[in-house]
Amino acid sequence: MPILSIENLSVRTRKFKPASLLEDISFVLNPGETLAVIGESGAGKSTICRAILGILPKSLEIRGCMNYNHSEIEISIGNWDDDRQFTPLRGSEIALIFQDAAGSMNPLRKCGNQIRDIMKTADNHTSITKQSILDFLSQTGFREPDTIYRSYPHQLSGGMAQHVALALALAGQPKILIADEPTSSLDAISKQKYLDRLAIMKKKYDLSLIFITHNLNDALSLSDSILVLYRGRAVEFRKTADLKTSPKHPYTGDLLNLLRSVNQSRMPDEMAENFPVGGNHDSGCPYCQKCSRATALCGKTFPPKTIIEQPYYFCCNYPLEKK
Amino acid sequence: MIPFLKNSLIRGIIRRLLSTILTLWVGITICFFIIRLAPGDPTTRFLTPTQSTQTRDILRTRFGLDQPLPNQYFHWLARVGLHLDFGYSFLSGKSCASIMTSALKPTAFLTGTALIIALLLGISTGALAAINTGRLTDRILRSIMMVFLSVPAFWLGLIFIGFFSIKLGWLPSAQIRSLYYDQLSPLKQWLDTGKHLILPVLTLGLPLSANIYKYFRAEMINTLQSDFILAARARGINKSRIIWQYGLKNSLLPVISLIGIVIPALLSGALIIEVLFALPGIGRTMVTAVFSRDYPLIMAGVSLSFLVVVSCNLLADIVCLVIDPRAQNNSGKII
Amino acid sequence: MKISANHPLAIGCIIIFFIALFVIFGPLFTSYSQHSQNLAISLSSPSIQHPLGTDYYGRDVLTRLIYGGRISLGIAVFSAIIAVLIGTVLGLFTGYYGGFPDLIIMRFVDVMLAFPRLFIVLLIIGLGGSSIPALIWVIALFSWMEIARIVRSEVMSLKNRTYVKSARAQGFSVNRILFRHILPNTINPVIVATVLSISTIILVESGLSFLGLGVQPPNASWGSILNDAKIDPLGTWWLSVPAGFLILFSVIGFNLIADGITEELDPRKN
Amino acid sequence: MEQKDKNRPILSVSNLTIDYAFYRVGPFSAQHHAAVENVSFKVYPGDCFAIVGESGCGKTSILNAILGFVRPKNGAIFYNEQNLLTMARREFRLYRPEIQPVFQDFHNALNPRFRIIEILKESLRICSRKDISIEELIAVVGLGTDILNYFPHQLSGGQKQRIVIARALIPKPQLLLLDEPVSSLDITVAVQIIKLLKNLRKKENLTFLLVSHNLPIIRLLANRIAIMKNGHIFEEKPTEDLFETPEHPYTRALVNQALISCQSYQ
Repeated sequence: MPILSIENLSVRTRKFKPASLLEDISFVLNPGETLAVIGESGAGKSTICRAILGILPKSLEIRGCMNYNHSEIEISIGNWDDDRQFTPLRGSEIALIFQDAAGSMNPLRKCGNQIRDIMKTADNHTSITKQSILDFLSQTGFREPDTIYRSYPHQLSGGMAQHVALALALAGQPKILIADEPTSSLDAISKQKYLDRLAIMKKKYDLSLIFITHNLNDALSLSDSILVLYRGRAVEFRKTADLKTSPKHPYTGDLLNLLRSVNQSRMPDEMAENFPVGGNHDSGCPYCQKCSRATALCGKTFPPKTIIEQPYYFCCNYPLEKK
Repeated sequence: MIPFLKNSLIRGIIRRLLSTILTLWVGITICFFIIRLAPGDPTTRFLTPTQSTQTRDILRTRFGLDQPLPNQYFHWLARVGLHLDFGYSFLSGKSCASIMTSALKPTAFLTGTALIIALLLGISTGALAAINTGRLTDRILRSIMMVFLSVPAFWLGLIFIGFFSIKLGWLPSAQIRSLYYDQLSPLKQWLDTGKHLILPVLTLGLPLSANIYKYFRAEMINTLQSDFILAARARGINKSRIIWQYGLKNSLLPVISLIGIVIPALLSGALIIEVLFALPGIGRTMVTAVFSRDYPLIMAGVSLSFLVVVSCNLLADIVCLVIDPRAQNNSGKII
Repeated sequence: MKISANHPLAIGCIIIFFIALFVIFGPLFTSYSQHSQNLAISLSSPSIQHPLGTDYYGRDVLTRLIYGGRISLGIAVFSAIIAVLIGTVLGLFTGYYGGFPDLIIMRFVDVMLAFPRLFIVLLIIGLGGSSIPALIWVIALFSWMEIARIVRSEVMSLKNRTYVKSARAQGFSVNRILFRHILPNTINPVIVATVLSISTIILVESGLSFLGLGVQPPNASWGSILNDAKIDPLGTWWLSVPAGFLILFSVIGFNLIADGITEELDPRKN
Repeated sequence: MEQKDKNRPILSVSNLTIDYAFYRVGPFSAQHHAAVENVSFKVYPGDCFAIVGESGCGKTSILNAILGFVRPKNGAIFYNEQNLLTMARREFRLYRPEIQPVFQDFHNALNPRFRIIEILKESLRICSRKDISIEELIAVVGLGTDILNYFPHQLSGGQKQRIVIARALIPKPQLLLLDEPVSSLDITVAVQIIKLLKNLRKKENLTFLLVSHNLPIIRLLANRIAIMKNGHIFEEKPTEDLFETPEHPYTRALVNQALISCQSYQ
């Protein structure tokens, strides 16, 4: 029984140029597992995590179903405009880590107080002592909880800010953690530290993780299942092990090939290079201009889901065969 | 370096203090030369056309106007700088300092109350509009405030006088106190002054509140759209806490520096209001002094108002420096 | 981007359009000269001959409003243009070159901003004598600072843009970089600031004239017409109300235009 | 100048120290912050020399110093054995066309008010290049003529970066300074640009000085790599040596990171 499932999620802009940010996204998250969402910048990764918590701007039109299914609580959301439905979820059931960690904290409030704000909300406004916050900080792996408690967000280095953001997310004791590109602004060493800490916390607090990234390497090494996005479309949703060995969508295949070449330090093979200029690719498969297998059909309509094994699927008319 | 200078807060304050003194000196110097280089002669007022140039020369010597301009400047600067002595008014012969002190009280009352009212009104309406962006409340407030923002203060005052003083006779239209002020009990004296100040304060405060409204609304919308508010929502912090503790508090900080900025506008406004309502404040004293070319009095008034503006700016800066944790220690990450 | 969808801009333009029509073509519809006095009909209330009554000297108020409007708006527009020119040039060069000159000029801007504007303009005009060119220049000389600041900060961010750096690396001349690559990209905030300064200058000028220090008789401006209404504002409503509304609406008009342009340029909108 | 002696460095930076002063209120209260300290390296003709380090380590400051945008506090930058720092402004201008930059920030690299054709035409005119047409130029970077009438904001990131490269080629440079040329691009596009750069280097006989934080991708292009941290360069080696025998602990960590990600996939 999945803890979270999203069905046919679409996000469109209402006013001005009506455009589609996300189109028909479905995936499930099993308890205790890690789901990686990968895609280029602008593929709609951040939109997904904001949609799950219902914090997208009101000017967007959101359609689809979401089911949150924890042992005691069961929430299904059909009407995304209703803020009240999301209130019980935020922070205490599902927590979100933003890409810009320092920017996601109140610049005028000490980190300790910000943690208190969240603990209070989660614990129904009981008073929280300083000691309990310090304890919590040392439990989440900080060696100097007191310094963290006293400092303002701008006083933290980039890596430390990410760790504090993680602590803020954990403060509500959520069941699901969504991490939106938490490592993209970190250098190699701090990134490794962060990922290690994330893994420890996941185990310690028994979390289910949605890990958003543009780095296929990270996605492959961390996750149990992967959702591949391309320009607002879910092109493939697979178990990580299956995706590694037999990608179905040409985009996934191309990504894996590129990764293999780069890792082996050799130039990748030629790719199709049809550079689209402007234009609206709302109807067809968004990858058709770069795809070596595309035909006229791909440009007209987006291919239907081909289900491999519930709930995993891919969307392509001419899928890659297993090697 | 001297140890206490290492504290970035104290260093910041000292730096601002020095630059404020510099600003003050440059500003007053500019005023001095503008006033003295303007055509016209203050002695003309004391002479009838029949009196000889000799009398004029005597007067000029007495006022110190026969000296070369740089000498006059340094003389004036030394006297003001060392003894805070602004000299004596040409016209009344009283000390400029005492004239200014008595004129300061009505002006301070007027501008202070107007500023407080403008801040209360501006911030509350601004916050209300920002929370309800795009809704009916926002649109109504926007139209009202657009009128307040654009209305010439003196015309608003004229209409107020016409309506509340002349037509309805509810409120006095001129002066700061009634003729029988001295016979009143202390409490009644306060009430009397208050009654006299209602119209001037409203006339000055309403247009100003529109400025503050406009600024605060934009500031708060900006804050409410920033990432940390979104993150706070995602973390489940409830809506009222987000609006008050996160949104309002974070938008209030820039308002402090705004206060420093609106002071010049407030003084300019007070000038017209004082003339219109015949309040014996600095503005009206200045207008009379300008008409009679009373140089020492003009300089005293200009210096005083400039001092007020500059020190308000300084104060606002320091308050920001003390309150805003980001203002200090910008480069040093502690962890 | 549809202009018609932007209400503030549309309403503002309509208001200014009608005021401009009134001021420019008004004289075609009145048969009086703005200066011709007739003491016999001093302060007469509106009638068919004088649609908006007469002032103390029996001059036709409507005619004086038309000619006064030309002066009020003329002063505002010319002052604003001069102020924008000064501010843009100073902001452009200080922003681009930076360093010590920039420091000095920006400190000077701080000093100028600390002057209560009406105070200091009144001082100079009061001592130096009032004429329309003097008003234009003095007001302009105390109005350029905001624009200089805006332009400077724009230029400072633009000069670090990659395209300016690339242009420098390819050996483009400083003039070409400044006037072809930087200036056109600062134009949006400058336009907004210009329109806003027109509206504030209208208020400054009318305030001065109201005090009797601005436009001098026999010329009129909207502010000096209001000065005549001081004694009995509601009793002689034909003196106070139309002139006040004309000032109010022209300021509202320009403010709305500025708001509208800002909204139109808001990156969040697109 | 046209001599291409393989043993004579085209660019030689020695003991470069760059130090930024922040002026707050007056000239008395400057705060200093050293971005680059005592950095030396040599780039030989035909090389692709890469400086790798995390953001804020001072690598971009070196490029800015070479381009004359920042005045270093100390040190010398020799271009073809001429010291760029001591020469007169007029003389420096003669060298400008020979060193061209390509920046990371392609969103702002093209003036938003001009069409692509106008941007390229202007550069062609200023650099007085008459021997090449715009069509030929954009063909070099693998674009079609249909792109010329668009404004920069209508193009994708990869297309913009190609236009930027085309523009950098206009003054016939000897040395191309590449500041994170692909790190804001998605990997599929990034690899295409790397490919383009590699081909260009051969075809146009260019020398590259490259700056980046992404070791795996840089490996595809660079033949020498210098590792930089906190303003210092502490290891400089041919690419393959660096991957085989990293010496400094920081280098080892960086290389391990790259290798770990390899293993996770294989």
